Amino acid sequence: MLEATGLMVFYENMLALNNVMIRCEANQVVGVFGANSAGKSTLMYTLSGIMEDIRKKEHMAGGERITVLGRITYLGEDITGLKPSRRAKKGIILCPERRRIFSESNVMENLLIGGYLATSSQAKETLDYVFGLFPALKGLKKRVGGFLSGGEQQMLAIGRALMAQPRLLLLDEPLLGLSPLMQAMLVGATKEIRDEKGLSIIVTEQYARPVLPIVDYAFILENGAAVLEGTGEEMMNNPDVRSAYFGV
Amino acid sequence: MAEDRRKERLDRGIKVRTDGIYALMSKRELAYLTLPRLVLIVGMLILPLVLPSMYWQRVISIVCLYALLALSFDFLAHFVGLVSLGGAFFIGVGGYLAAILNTTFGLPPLLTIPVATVLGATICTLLLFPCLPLRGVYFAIVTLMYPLVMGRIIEALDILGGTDGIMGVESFANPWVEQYFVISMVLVFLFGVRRLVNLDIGLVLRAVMDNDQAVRASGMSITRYKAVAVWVASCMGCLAGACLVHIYMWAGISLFALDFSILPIAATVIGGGGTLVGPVLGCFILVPISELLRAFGTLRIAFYAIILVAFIVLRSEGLMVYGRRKYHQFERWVQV
Amino acid sequence: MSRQPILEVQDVTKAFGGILALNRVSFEVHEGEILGIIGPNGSGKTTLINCITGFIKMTSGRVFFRGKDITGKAAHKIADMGVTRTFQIMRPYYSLPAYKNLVIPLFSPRAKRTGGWRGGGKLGDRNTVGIDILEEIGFERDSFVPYKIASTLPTGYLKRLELARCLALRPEIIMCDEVFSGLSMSEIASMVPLIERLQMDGITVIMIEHRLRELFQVTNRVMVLNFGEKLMEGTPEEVMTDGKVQEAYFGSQKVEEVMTYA
Amino acid sequence: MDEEIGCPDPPSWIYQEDFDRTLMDILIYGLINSVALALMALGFALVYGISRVPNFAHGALYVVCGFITWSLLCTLRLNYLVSILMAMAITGVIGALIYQFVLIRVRGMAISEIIASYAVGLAILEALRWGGFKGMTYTLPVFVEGSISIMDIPVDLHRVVAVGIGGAVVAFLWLFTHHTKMGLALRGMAQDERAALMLGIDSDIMALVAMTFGSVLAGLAAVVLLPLGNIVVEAGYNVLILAISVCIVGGLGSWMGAVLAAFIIGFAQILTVVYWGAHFQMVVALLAIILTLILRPSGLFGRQKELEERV
Repeated sequence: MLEATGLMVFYENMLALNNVMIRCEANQVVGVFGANSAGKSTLMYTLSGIMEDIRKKEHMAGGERITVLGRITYLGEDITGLKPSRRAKKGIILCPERRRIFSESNVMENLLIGGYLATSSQAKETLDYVFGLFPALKGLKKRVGGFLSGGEQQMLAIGRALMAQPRLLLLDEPLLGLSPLMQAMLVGATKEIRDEKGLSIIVTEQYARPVLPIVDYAFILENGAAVLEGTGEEMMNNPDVRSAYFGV
Repeated sequence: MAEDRRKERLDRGIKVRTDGIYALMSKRELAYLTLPRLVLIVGMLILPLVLPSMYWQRVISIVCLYALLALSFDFLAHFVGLVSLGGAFFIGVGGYLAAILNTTFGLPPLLTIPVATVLGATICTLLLFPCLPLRGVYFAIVTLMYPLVMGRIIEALDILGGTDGIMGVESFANPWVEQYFVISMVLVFLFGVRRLVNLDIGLVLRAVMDNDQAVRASGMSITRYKAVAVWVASCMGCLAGACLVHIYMWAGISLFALDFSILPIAATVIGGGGTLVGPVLGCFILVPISELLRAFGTLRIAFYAIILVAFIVLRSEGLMVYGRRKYHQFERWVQV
Repeated sequence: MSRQPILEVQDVTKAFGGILALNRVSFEVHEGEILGIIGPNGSGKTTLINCITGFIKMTSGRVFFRGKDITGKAAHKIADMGVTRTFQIMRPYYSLPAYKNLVIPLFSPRAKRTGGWRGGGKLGDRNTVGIDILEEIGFERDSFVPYKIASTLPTGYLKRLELARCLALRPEIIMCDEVFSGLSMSEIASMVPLIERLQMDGITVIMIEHRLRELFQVTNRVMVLNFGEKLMEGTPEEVMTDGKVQEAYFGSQKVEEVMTYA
Repeated sequence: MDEEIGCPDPPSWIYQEDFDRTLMDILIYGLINSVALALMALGFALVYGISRVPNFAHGALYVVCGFITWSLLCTLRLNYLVSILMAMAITGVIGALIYQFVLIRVRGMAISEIIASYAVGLAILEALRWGGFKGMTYTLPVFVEGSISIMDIPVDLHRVVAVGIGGAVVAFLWLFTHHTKMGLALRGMAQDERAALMLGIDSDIMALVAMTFGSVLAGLAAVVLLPLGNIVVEAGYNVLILAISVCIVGGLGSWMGAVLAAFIIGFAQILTVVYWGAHFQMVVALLAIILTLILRPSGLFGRQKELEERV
């Protein structure tokens, strides 16, 4: 479904992604694991095209020069260098790190803004689906986003991303800073989304353990390079990986 | 193929060396380090000598006053994080003070200027004190309002000469004194502020700018540091105002005009914010252009604005940012 | 205990736009103690720290530090008394080298009085003192790490830098807001002894944590918050076996499982 | 740039003749003045609220629309309504062009945005002045002749219409930003541009739309308010200052706050005129702004401080 080859991202002379190859098949959950500053967010930004926007802004302000090399193909089409909004239209939706919900709008409005790309019947349908998936949001419809707790915000962020009718959902550290209960709930929801909506999902995490059960294929990033890849089981059985990323 | 190569920016070897202590090792490296400064200092000092007419010499003085304002703006905006649109306020307070001191108390310019600078800066800081907790654009707009209010108050209450202003202010002893005084003031403040921001106290100011929470968590009052910074900045503004009054021999409401707020900022934008030299350079471009355009009569300001827009759009990072990068770094294509 | 607590929090309440983020939370900390605060997201842990340290105004309640009422004082005044905090979202001065990060807190009046961590009441050269503090906290002195620009440092060092900023004030209390989060296993392992060092130095520590296993290594008293209310307080064992905590925090999962990947 | 461009004059749409000094007078003219201020400010508030571009060319667009209407009406002898609509459309296009060719290059750099848009406005206004639009000879006819009396106070019908249009615009804006896809997307973009990008909202196009829309609103304000006075270049500067003041007091980015602020400043001005004299009108307005900000640092309805605090 999505294939990126030879991805290299430079922030000025600093190499943030080094020759990364990543692939996601249809209806798969792909995990990308790595420590902080291993390049997970950079990868997500590059795949979703946000990097193009960052690069443009940096260039205008005379900041560091960002170079993106490599090819990204999506559904057999070359999308390298495409604007983020165009990629979103094709179905690549990023649910960003630290959630970035619209903190001054209420829950309902957040979801409706997310439904910008959807037709009104799609929006209605997805809205019902999101409230079914996260019943907790139902009672909070009128609450302003900034007053939600971390877990509620994350649910809202995922719901908002779903409203945009993704075919490939990118989840950047969805479990960051959440309580165990909330983590388990979100992991369950992620699996449900994949199974019921038939989406492909790429999820990044620092600790692999909570998401590992639902991951079909995993990559491990270290210092910007993909050092290891394999199915979830293969990963689990690799002793180095176990100690470093799974906390076992 | 552009696909597999990228442009790389690297520090010039000489820059890397001169960053260390070895700068004095060779003449070339010494020159690399000091030449830009020497060019600036010498250039500014000989400017009055090479310019042909009294008219252009007067322009130089005005440029320098704007440069002081621009420096004060750049210092506040890029080293303390207070975007102040109140350049005119500083000018006005300094100017009126100098005028009053001169006409009412009969002090000579030699005394009025320093007194107006220090006293004016203190007054400005006190008046701006309640606004210091404001952030970003709100501070900007409030400071924009201050000079307008002052102008209106003077007009409405008909104090300080009302709309006529204060006339008969003593001028500088002669044009040479005037010019060399303002030029040296620009140089003193340029290098002084540069020194200040590189000292550890400058670090604290910069910390106030990008991380005020952490500064508060360290047990320091942000408002106090901001007040100090505003005082330094208004010193420059009030100095410019005091000089201006002595140059024009008149103080009036137009000291509070929007020009004094806007032009220095425009100069900072085209010169490159955060470089300190940039704003000065910007003034040396903008003010003379405005003079050269006088031939166009009323259309002058329109042309002027278009040139300004062109600068901003074509070199949005600012001339000095660009220039400094070119001076310190080189670029090359590398294969990856 | 009959001693006066170093920090006493009484009925702190904070309402955000009609929502109660904190509802009458009270607790005490004694000198030299390490208190853990746990709770699900949105239970008001960070808000509690913000209220105590004066970063936000509480709606009602009082806070006493060594018997002195510090309710409603400005944040910098509270920090000046020695009640310091780290930030969950780290706030180093990214554009500065690590040791210069410490020069800034060393400008504070308190650092001038106390001379910084270990300082003998007189502040030496700020750069040197900064590097000394960094060394104490695990930055290798002879390496280039203390001289690196903060934005290029790995998270583990940034968390230490957060702590170091507090230490520069020679604090009496440090409130750590999730110092373990975002760190790798090995980084956390090296952080634990550091917290113990602080205790040995007589510094009172209040820790907000999600990583229970490591938290329980260093503390023997834990307070649980849920929806802005204090659920319970007790030893780790008591907390882990409490039914209410189970329900609010861990759901149906087994405690052991939670401990491993919290 | 040393020409006197600074201090705004008392707005010309206020009758400064005899004030009957009655409560009704204050109420009615306060209302009219407030609506006028709101109309002037809404365009600015909208553009800033959506694209975070402080459009300092706002005042220029206001005057431009007035002149275009005048030209279409008096030079080309078009129907009044047609000229108004065409003028507003042209103003919108000018706004779009300014965004597309100038502001887009400096997006995200606040100071550059201010200077660039201010310079564009300056260029437009001064070009108009050079083009011969000066003096007192340019006036637009009122929409409806005649006057009615409300509680014994004569109010001419145009002012009544103006209040009606003001109300309609506010109602329309509320519906637009709360119940249309485009309006919601614009609000999303205002809060977090990059998050909006991730959802497929093209920020450049949205900002372009906002700028066009804001320019049309500036034009609307012009055609509604200019018939009450003469079309002069200076109005551009005054409108800009007033629009900024209103937006700041209301809290930047919140156009509902801007409407409320318009009422506060509007009534403050009228009260000052009645009891102190027109001289103090601007002083009071400006002092009101400074005081509001010192007491409520992000404006009356600005981004709530609590939201910022709660990290």
